[in-house]
Amino acid sequence: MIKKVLVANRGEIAVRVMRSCREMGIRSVAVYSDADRNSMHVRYADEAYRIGPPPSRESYLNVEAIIGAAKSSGADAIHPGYGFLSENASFSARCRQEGIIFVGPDPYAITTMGDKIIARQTMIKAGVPVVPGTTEKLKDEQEALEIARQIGVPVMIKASAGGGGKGMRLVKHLDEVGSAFRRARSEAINAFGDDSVYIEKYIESPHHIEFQILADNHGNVIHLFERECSIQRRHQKVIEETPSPLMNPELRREMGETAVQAAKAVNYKGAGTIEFIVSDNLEYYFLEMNTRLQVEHPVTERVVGVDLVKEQISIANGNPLPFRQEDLRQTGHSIQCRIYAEDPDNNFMPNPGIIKHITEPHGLGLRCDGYVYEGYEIPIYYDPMITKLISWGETRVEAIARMKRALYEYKITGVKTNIKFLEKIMDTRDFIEGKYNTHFIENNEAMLHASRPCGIECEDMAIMAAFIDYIAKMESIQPPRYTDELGSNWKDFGRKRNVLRL
Amino acid sequence: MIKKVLVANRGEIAVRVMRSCREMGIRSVAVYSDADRNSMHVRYADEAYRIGPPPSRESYLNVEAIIGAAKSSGADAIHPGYGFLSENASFSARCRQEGIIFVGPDPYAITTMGDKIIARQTMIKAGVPVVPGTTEKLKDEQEALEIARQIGVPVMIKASAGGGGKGMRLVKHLDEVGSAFRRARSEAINAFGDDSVYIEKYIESPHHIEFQILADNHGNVIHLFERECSIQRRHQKVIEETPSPLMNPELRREMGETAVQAAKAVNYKGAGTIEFIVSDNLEYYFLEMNTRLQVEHPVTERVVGVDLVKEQISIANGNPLPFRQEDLRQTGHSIQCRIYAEDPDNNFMPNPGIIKHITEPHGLGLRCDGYVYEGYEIPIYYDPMITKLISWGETRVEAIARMKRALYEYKITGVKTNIKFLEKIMDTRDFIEGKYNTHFIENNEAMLHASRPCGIECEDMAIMAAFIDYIAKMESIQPPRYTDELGSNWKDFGRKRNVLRL
Amino acid sequence: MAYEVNLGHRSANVELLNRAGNHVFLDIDGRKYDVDIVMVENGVYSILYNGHSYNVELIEGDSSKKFIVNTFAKTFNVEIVDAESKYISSRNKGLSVEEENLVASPMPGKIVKIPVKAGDKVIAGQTLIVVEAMKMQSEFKASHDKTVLEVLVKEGDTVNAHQLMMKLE
Amino acid sequence: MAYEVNLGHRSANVELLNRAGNHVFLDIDGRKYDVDIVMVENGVYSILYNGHSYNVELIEGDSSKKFIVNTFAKTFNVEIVDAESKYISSRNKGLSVEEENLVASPMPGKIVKIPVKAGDKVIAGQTLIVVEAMKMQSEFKASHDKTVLEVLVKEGDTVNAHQLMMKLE
Repeated sequence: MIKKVLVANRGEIAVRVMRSCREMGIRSVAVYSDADRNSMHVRYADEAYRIGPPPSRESYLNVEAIIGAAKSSGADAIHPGYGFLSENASFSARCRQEGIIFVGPDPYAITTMGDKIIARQTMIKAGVPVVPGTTEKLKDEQEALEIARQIGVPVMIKASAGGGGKGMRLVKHLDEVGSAFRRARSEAINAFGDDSVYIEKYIESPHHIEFQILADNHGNVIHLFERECSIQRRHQKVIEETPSPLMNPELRREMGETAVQAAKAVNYKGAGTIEFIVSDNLEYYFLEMNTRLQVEHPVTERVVGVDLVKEQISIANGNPLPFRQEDLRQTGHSIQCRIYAEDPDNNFMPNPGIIKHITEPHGLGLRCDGYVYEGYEIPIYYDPMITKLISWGETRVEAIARMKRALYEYKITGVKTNIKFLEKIMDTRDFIEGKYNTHFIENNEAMLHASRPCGIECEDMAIMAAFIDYIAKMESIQPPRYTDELGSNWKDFGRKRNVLRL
Repeated sequence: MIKKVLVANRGEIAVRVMRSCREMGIRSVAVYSDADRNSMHVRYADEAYRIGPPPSRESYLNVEAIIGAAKSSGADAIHPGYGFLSENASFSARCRQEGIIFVGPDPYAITTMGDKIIARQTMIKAGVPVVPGTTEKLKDEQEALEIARQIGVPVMIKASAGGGGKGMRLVKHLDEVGSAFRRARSEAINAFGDDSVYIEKYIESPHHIEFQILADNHGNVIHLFERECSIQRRHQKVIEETPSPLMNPELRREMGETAVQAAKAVNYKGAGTIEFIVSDNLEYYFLEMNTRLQVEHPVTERVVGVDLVKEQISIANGNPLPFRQEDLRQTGHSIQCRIYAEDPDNNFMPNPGIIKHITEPHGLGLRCDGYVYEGYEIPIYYDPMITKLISWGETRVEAIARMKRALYEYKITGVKTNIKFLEKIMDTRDFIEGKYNTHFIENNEAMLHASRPCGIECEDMAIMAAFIDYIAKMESIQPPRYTDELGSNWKDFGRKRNVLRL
Repeated sequence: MAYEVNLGHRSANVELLNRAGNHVFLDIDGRKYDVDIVMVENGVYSILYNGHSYNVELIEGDSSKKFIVNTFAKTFNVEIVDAESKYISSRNKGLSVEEENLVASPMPGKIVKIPVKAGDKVIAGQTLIVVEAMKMQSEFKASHDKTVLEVLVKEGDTVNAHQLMMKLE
Repeated sequence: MAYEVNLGHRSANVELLNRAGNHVFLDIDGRKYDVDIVMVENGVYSILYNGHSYNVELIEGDSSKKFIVNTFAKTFNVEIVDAESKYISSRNKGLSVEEENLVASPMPGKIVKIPVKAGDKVIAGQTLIVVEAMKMQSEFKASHDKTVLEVLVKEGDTVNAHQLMMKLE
């Protein structure tokens, strides 16, 4: 039985894991870099150990330091959260060697799913549909044409060494295959010094839909339905929801079964996610498997009524799953918004800094998983996500209305955030109608970057507040008395200013 | 269609009602006394109107001022919350006269249920069980004995004019009826100048269980299951939960049907609650009906998945109920703790004051309905309840574990609260086992008032923090420079102190 | 330099031995502590000691030397006794008014009733003053037979926490 | 006395006409406002005007006269122009360095790369400096053909928001 868990992570996910530990009566151990001494996970944990300087590779990726902290604290288990070492097979193996339970799958599952080509081959063997095409280098134009004919246009010809759109050619008609192949190859050799190209079916309006699965050590594998994750900026998810507006019961059952099959193919254990790409006409293909907890796991927790971290720990303890597939239901609708410290009007540039003031939303149907607090300085070294806001409603319409209410209540000063950007997404017709795919943000650029109207009265209120603040300060200018300073504290100072003395 | 709602209340319930209004796209209007200018409901509302000086009878009970604010703002409807004017039949009537929708029942239902004797008679007529006994004055010993024999011992003989335990006599055997009757009567005449006494069945281990009902204007009445409210101090509820640990499906169905009957008997409309007293062997009797929203409504919202304020407004709009009895289910378990600004170690004496620092709990399965914020001064004029903390779990065990976690996370300095007292309730065996009745707090006095152990290391940490704070202050004593003072603000000041310069 | 620090009824001897940034080395009643202590929010200290993460919240009391301190388990009154306090306390010896002769309200509230006046003789248990806060009335009673020396408030007044309302002798 | 207050590109004339506690009577560009304004939390103002409840949050900028102000709809930069600022601004006339010649980081971060040095001639679009924050690199490029006058940071340095990193001419 696990009695003490070291959480090899930081930020909201570290706090979230520790919360479940506390509810289970398990002691939690934080590890922290020098940039995180004041971070919430250090304050929240029962124990805390320093593991190195700010850069991740010297701290949160520092296997020796983390194993050392686990040994010093006598932790039975390590929960890796997401990111950092969570999908590192050798870390999983190392924990096992050291006699520490790794809360996650074994190295085999991580390795297999971590390599795109091996994962694809494994899935094909297991009967899981993958995006039609090749993974090997195309021999010549003739082979390209043959395969394009097999899988049907549109197709994409891609450089094997590629990235960033270079060496990529979209083909809409078969008679374009030849020239596209030649051009892709010449671009590839110029850009990467390697002329290998391959061919893949092109999904025109791709939806990103994933299935949560849980697998125990006794051969039981179940899924906890889907999450719709198509709203992305720079390939990073911004909003997730469940149920997916695209889904129907038949497809859900089928994709769920496929997800379970995929997990079984790698003898998976723990919580994991099968990501699919789905076309407008509901063809779905395996994309990848995330062998860890997802950032967006809370929407599943809310709608299915299961604490996924507790289930992870229970599985790690060797317990069988406490429910069967037929025990699970989706109730209502849940949406998650990721709140980033970034400037949406400036290409989403990260905006670390000091939180001057924060008011988080509360009330019926809301969950707020964050880690920042007033006076906290968000470090420059890590992810810009500061909070996940999760709403629930009896219906999707209510979940959206509640999310809008929550975003309205959420006030933060000191750093720029994407809160107003998220509010605008909630007001976008395509989102409201649930008709969107991964092109949503680019398709709605104009609307999402329009600034809201602030009429003359609204402007005057802004002027007034600043003016009155300035006047009040001017009139109180006098060297504070010695005793005042001694007796005052932060909050008293605030209090004195509650009533303006103009 | 209601477009603007005036909320004739303050504190957490005013904010809670406004939250649902915002989700429905309805504008909200706050009213406030002079003691509440800085209160959260004034900040949260779209509009706000002053209605008088601090004492309730000059502000929140001031019908003219409230109707005036409704007219000035053009509100279509008034939501009374709980307390204040919520069960005032003439206020309900007055709203109707003024053409303003009162979000609550009509004056007839309020009046009928507001008078104990009329309510009892109405319930008897409707076939709803009431506590056996008389309400009229007993003629003589003979009548007392007869009735005692009919309803069976134990019985209580009570002074009609009574209160505070005076003129009350418990009778456990029939042969004690005569002497008890004589002594109760003589105590009554001495204490109240009125020797009327009546007789009532005595419930030895009473449980306080209530049923939430909803009734529309089209004759549909449903119940949303029970709430267990037996944990009380000074006749005020402290902790509520649903489902009740005492309940079984058969009793739930039967009591639910009885509750619907009770509501139908007064032609009820809106949300209401039927309170029952239930004995250990599951005999139940009508106690009273609350013709308004209850403080503890959130546990029902969580387990049934319904927003009761939205339903109230929908009913007020004349809509039929959107679900039938058979559509409703209880999912999981929910517990509410009321956080009071009071001193549990000093007879629960209220403790108003300034909130110096507050950290509210967050995360999976929690809801926090409060209204205070850092720097806010809780006024001396109103209720000491500052927050309602609601936990949900798949099981009762999980809901308790989560509540303990939430109470651990809840930090508040500046006023005394009952948080540690609530934590101790969560650790009490009778509570954990779900075996408790309204005597719970007195039965567990010793355990609930024991102070927790803080060993020598824990004490030393307290000493250390104070000592270091003092030293840091001493060493920074120097009249702050003019420019510093100008440039500094509250949060910066805090920030400077983040790193101790000793 | 060693300080005397009072925690409830305990009096501890505290000495700062060394310090470097957040790292503080001190001696409390002979126990040596090597801790990492940071004020993370105003009045909220995070202390790491031997791997353990402690959170301590404090509010300054009437003077800069008095604190109300919350640990996870308990709330304490803490007072730092420095040279100045010792001097004041030695000067005040024999002069101090007995606490039971001072009637103060533990919480803010409104004076509802004062059934006595200056010069009245009162007996133990007799109600001296009634204060209302948050719809609850609290009666303050004489602990022994006394004489009312001075009434400092009147009915209808609002009082702050710890405000002196009446003197007895 | 009237003040000039700049809100973004708008310049408003503001005069305080009267005041009594939280009640303030003022004139903004000829519009008269009779409001109840309270700072409810530090930097958070609640304004009641004509029954409407406004919430405005502000942070002080580089000086006590500059603010970042959040309203429900929008964020503004606000500056109070008083006699002192006017004097300074008149004195500085003709002396001010053009903003496009100053390269500052909009956010805190770490200097990853400086591919130029003092004295270098750079052309429009050429990368001057690369700053990393939160796993994302931002390149700062020359807007016109310029000469690097001075480089104030070096690779590996961390910079604060708005810190000047390079001067051009």
